[in-house]
Amino acid sequence: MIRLKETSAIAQLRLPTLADCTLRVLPPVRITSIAPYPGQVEALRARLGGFPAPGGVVTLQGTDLVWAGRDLAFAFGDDLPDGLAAHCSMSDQSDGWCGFALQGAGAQALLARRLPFDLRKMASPGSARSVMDHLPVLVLRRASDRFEIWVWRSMVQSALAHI
Amino acid sequence: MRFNALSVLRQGLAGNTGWRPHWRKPDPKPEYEMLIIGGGGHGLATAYYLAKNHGLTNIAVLEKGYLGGGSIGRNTTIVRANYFLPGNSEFYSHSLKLWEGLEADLNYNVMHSQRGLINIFHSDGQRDAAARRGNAMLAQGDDAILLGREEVREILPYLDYDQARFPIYGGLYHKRGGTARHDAVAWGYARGADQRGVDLIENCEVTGISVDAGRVTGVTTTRGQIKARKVGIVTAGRTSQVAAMAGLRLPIESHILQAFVTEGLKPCLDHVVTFGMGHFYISQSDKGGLVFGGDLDFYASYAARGNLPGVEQVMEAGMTLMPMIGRAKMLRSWGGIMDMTPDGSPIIDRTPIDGLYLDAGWCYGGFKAVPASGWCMAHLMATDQPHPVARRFRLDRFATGDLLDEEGTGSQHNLH
Amino acid sequence: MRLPCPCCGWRDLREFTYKGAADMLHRPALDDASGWDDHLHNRTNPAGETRDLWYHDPCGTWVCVTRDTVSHAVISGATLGEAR
Amino acid sequence: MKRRDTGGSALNRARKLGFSFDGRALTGIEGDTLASSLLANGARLVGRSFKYHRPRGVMTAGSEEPNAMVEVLRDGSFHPNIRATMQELHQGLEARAQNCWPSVRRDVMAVNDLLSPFLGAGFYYKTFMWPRTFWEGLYEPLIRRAAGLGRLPQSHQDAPHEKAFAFCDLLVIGSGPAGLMAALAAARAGADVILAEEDRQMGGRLLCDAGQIDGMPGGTWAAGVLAELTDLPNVRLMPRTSVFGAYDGGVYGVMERVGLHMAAPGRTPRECYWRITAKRAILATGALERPIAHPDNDRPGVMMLGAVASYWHRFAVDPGRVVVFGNNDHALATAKALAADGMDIRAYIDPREIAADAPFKTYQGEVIGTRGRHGLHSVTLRHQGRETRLEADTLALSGGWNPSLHLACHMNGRPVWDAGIAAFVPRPDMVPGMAVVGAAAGQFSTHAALMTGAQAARAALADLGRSAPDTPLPQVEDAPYALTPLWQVQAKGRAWLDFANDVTTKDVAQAAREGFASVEHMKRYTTQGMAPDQGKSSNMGALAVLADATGGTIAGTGTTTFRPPFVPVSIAALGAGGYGASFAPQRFTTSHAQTRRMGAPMIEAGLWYRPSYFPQATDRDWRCACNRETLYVRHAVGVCDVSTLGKIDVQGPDAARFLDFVYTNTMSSLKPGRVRYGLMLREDGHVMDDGTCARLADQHFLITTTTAAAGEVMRHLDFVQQAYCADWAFRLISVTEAWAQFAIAGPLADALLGHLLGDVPDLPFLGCTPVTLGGVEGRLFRISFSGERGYELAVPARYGADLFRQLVALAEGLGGGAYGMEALNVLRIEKGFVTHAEIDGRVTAFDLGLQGMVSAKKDCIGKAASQRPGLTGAARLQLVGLRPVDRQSEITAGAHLYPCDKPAKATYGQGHVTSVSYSPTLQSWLGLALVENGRARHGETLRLDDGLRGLRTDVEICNPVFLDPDGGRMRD
Repeated sequence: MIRLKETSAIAQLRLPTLADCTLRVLPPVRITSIAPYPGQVEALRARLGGFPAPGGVVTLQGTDLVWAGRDLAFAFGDDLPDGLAAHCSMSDQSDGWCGFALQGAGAQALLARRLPFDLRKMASPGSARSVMDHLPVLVLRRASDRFEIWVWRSMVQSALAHI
Repeated sequence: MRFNALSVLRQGLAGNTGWRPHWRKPDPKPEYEMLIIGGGGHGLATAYYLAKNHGLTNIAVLEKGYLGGGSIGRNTTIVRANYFLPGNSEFYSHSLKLWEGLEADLNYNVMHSQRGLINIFHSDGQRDAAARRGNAMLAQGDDAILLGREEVREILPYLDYDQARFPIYGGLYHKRGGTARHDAVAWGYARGADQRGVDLIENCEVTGISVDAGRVTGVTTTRGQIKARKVGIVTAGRTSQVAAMAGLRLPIESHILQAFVTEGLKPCLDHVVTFGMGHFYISQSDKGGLVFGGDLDFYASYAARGNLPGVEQVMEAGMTLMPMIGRAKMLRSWGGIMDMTPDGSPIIDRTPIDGLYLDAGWCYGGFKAVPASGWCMAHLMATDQPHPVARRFRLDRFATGDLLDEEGTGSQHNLH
Repeated sequence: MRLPCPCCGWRDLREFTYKGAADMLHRPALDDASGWDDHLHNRTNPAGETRDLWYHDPCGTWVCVTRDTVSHAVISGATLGEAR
Repeated sequence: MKRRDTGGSALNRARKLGFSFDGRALTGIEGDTLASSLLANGARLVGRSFKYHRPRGVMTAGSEEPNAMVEVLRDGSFHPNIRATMQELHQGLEARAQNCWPSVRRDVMAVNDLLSPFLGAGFYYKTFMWPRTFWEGLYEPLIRRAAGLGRLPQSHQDAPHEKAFAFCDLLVIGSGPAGLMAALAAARAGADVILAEEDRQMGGRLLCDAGQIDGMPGGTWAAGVLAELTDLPNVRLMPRTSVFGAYDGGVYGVMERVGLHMAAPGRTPRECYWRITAKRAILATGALERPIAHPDNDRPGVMMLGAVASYWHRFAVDPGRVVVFGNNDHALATAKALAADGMDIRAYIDPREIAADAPFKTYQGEVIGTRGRHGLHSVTLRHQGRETRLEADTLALSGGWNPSLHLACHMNGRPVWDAGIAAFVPRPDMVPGMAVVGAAAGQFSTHAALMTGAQAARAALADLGRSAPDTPLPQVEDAPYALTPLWQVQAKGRAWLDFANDVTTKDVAQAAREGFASVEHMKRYTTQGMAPDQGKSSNMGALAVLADATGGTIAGTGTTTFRPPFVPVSIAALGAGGYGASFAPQRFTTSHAQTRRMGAPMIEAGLWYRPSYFPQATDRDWRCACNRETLYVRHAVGVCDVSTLGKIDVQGPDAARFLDFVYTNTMSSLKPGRVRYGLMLREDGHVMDDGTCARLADQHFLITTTTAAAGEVMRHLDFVQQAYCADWAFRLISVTEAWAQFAIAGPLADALLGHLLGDVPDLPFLGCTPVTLGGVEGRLFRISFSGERGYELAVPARYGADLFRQLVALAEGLGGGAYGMEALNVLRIEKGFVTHAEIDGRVTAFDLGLQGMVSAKKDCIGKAASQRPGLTGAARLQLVGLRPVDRQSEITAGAHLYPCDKPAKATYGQGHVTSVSYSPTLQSWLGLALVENGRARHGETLRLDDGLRGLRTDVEICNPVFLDPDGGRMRD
């Protein structure tokens, strides 16, 4: 019987040393896309205990619901209630994304240079979709000096070069 | 006055005080046999060939600003005949032959320089596409050579053969391709048309097209009413507005194309080089500036200026293809307004209104087409029959599906 | 240029992909050949205020933008549902 | 010229710097620019002009410099066209003159100056036409060699460049009195302010003006303001930064010199290219002094008066014996102030009547000539009907000032003529959100600069909804400014307008005479204003001379258009990130590392990298590998990573309805657990993409796209959804990245799966099922792109690398192995499966013989347009197979097809070859082609002609499915 080993796309990468902030690799996390069907947001919100508005992050027990695009949230974490399928589509995105954490006094300044939107106004916690040099990114702000940059697995090397 | 070395010498000795205007500045007459709206390259060439080929001289060209002020005055000056679809091939082939005799014909040095054009390709698939194109060029009687990577390196040693994101596989070499001095083309045609009796009327904006019972009868301008039996719209960049004066809604969307020139440099780039993967093309003007451009800015616009994402895309493509240009400095940028059609090919045709003709939709390939466009538009206006090499540039081809889509990107105007 | 995304607010031009005039929001009937020709090809192409369609790639929203083709002033953005 | 013993606010006299110019070792001082140090060393001749190769020297002290362009040597290479006025001096700097040979003193091309009567405006349009062939061979190379300025090295290696974004409430451009005042007022109100200054030092003209502000020298006041701004957290000061362009939406293109001009920049980028988005901007760029067109005004030693003052105050350059030629009060005041400060001003010449209270001789008159071969020796002036010659080292010109309003014009706004200052001034709102203040707005007094700066800041703050604390205006004494325009001196000789492009007043007059009387015609005919300084110092004068020549007014003659960039900007910086591999993101599959270990050459597929083939030591060439891999699949089992195909998850009650709408064929009738091939059209009726559609559950589909079209298809589907079916209950999401997927194809595919899964699910052809691999949940599809019995196995991407490794090992154990793109291509051609080589955007379902897949029972995207008459019928190019009559005769993609009895002429063209391969299975070359009315012509022989590669052979048209046309091998 076959046994399959996991390979991280990101763990073996050499991370740069930065001034005024640190960059580290985020451990893998279960990510589930939740896309409410038309008219189902309220029902979904009731069942989940919350649902993020554009740019928002809703923290539930054990799971963060992160706005991730039009009619779309990503649940970061394992605990999702049953019975959601009537209200939304769901897909497992855990393997599609790799995350970096950027933390420190200089984190915002560094990231602001790389992103074409106004990071000064980004909420904390908050979420934004954007591009970094033609490369799609999901930016999460966990605290004023703590950001997460999530990129597609296949592009993680290019992403790192751009950070 | 004929131009030649002797006249330059004689005038030089006389302090250059004896030169006369290259064309007259007539006031418009109340009526002409034919009117050409638009004093750009295509309009002036149309007038010139109407006079020269068809003996029709009771003609006026109406220009709202100054002659040659539209796209002919703001392009990257590339002249080539490297199309592959029947319908385009024969037209651009004809145009290139006219270019090759243009200076003698016009007695005006337009500095047509057949320095060779090399289209770089970056994959096996692109090589196949280049081969299809090159073989079409040969079948049309034009020239094409397929170069391998090492042959390209011999001719263009300054390209980045080691690090490019999309490695260089080879190139399609079109030796008769090249450049010309764009303004001189407009001035040369203007002078030639004027000498044959055509009235070139500047600062004369057409504000209305008069149509009576489905027939055109003349135009209203800022310099008065002018009657004519036949009117040609040759106003690329503003075609939709002018055609709307006659109630026409056309398959055209206007887009910006930016172009750039660097400070003067000693000769460093002896060909025209185009880079398919990065949408980048470059040549060096005789004055020494590198003239280059890329793709459209991609949004409908009449602003004749672009934005930074378009600039960066072009500069990045240039840096990946030929990093040596990094040390050159961009001196000037500008934007031209392009008549984009849904298949990327032009229109030279009659319109549903009798006596109203259309020469439009040149996308961003109008400069090289100037001679043949004028030639074929003149033929159409004079004979009411399409010229054989322009017979597929029909206005109704979108309705019928007889498309000329060289890019294969379909009915989205900005993708051609 | 900056454009308004109904989800993300004003964002840089480089995050958007352009499609064309908002005329395309209304599909003609299947057998209306001339309607389809007009829908696919012909454009009013105004020099001035226009409505056109942009895709905000990062979040996947199609936006109908009202803007000026001469001044490049951007006036507003709406979802396609609002725009129809 | 020499260095003064005292003064020089920019200098740190404690540090001497050794540098060289044209091989001459010289010494400068820290704080110098190359220009100031050359002047201080008495080096007035620094270059040769563009056309006539006239000797030229430094004219200005800023980025507008038209003459002093040099090459700077660095690391064994060099950079051309560096303005000596902007190049900061550093230890070891090596520079040399350009556009001269063999040296700047003895330049053989100076012969052009003697020929100048024949090289006037537009001479080249009138000659060089005979004989025709001499243009490319002789005339043009000569012209090209004579033209141009610096040389461009063919170097690939260079210091890095960077690009960055920034956002702020207020961008202040320029740090003179107006800019400082604006920045201070806004910063005190708490707004996020960026203050950008082109110079190394902030302060603008306060650095070289003797006026007092609040009872202290202007420089001291500026230093106090800067100290306050430096301490504020909401202010970013950006010296050495040029704002080069104003773009839509408050976006500004900005170039910061970082390591550039430094002695040892280390790993610092040379420049950083900023995209600054500002809610409001204030343009405070001051004004540029304009020269006067008098005969021989281009000699080294002729400089702008303001530049002479700047070099004197900031760099302690003593200009020697100075004659000033001005036409305005400011010029006279400056001359007096400089004289009071110790400058040796011999004379002041002004065509106006001037009060004789100056400490130097004044003349009411005009300069009509200069002398001195490589630098100024004397000035000839005309006054009271007499001519006088004055010995001089420097002639300082001041023809008035032009507001530096270039950025305000970048959005096509036209400035207005202000007769009072004889200059163009901006009108409001030329750039939305930008206010123009101070001298840039034609407000030349320091008081007005401070006032307009403060007012604009207050207005900007009000727009931003911020209240502005009262910032009191400093007290200044204002000097009046009056001038009488003087554009050209009427006298014998050539008077330069555009120094950089060698355009004289005669050229402009000649252009007018030849009918080039509109501004744009004159510019284009004479090249006026097109040189590296973009006419900064000359456009105004040329316009005036043209107005004079045509008998019009300046305002009536027109204005000039300024386009970005304000100053030339390096392409390396604008294209930062483009160099090398970073031009586009790279996408790597989970099998990438293992594939590289196996030695496979990688090729690009969209942004992805895929293996071309997997070489073995015994392979003679790639073809051997390709044949071997092809036969793995035909005879054993092959494994191929197909993860790059786009995968889109479609779920919801209306998912099937949606898929029926976007595919030509019907997907709603597909049963759960089954897969169907699908065709998507563009709305214009042409084939957009093809792929498979698997129904995983009743309301759950997984569709695939080709690798290259994945992004386009996703955008398209999102559009269809949001535009036409926004209220349907379904959602789309890409899952491409989440899954690794591998094709397992060949007669032994089941055997391999048996090893892997233990139990092979009994899956019919075009079936799909969930599978478990050692606890990992995957998906198994029985689909085939090779025509063999085959599967695609998908697992979460984290297991992809290991699964690929194990699959390859198992396949090798069964006599097969991994196959790459080359073999994949052979396999699909043998089966007549199309890729984007055939689906090239011009083909229809009809062309591919797939018209049966367009359901007659429903509407779908593209259906209406596909029914246009031109898109069907015998005239269409249709997909066929090709076989060379001699099976071993090579055929090529891109070749064209002709009747055998006709020449390879376009008029006889029958179509072209889209794909070829050598089939080791069928022992023959095979091709796919698009041929006119091709489906009706199977069996016909055509001539294949690839003139490009000298290949010509007869080919037979056949069914495009060469192998197993019934499909038994993949189905059974």
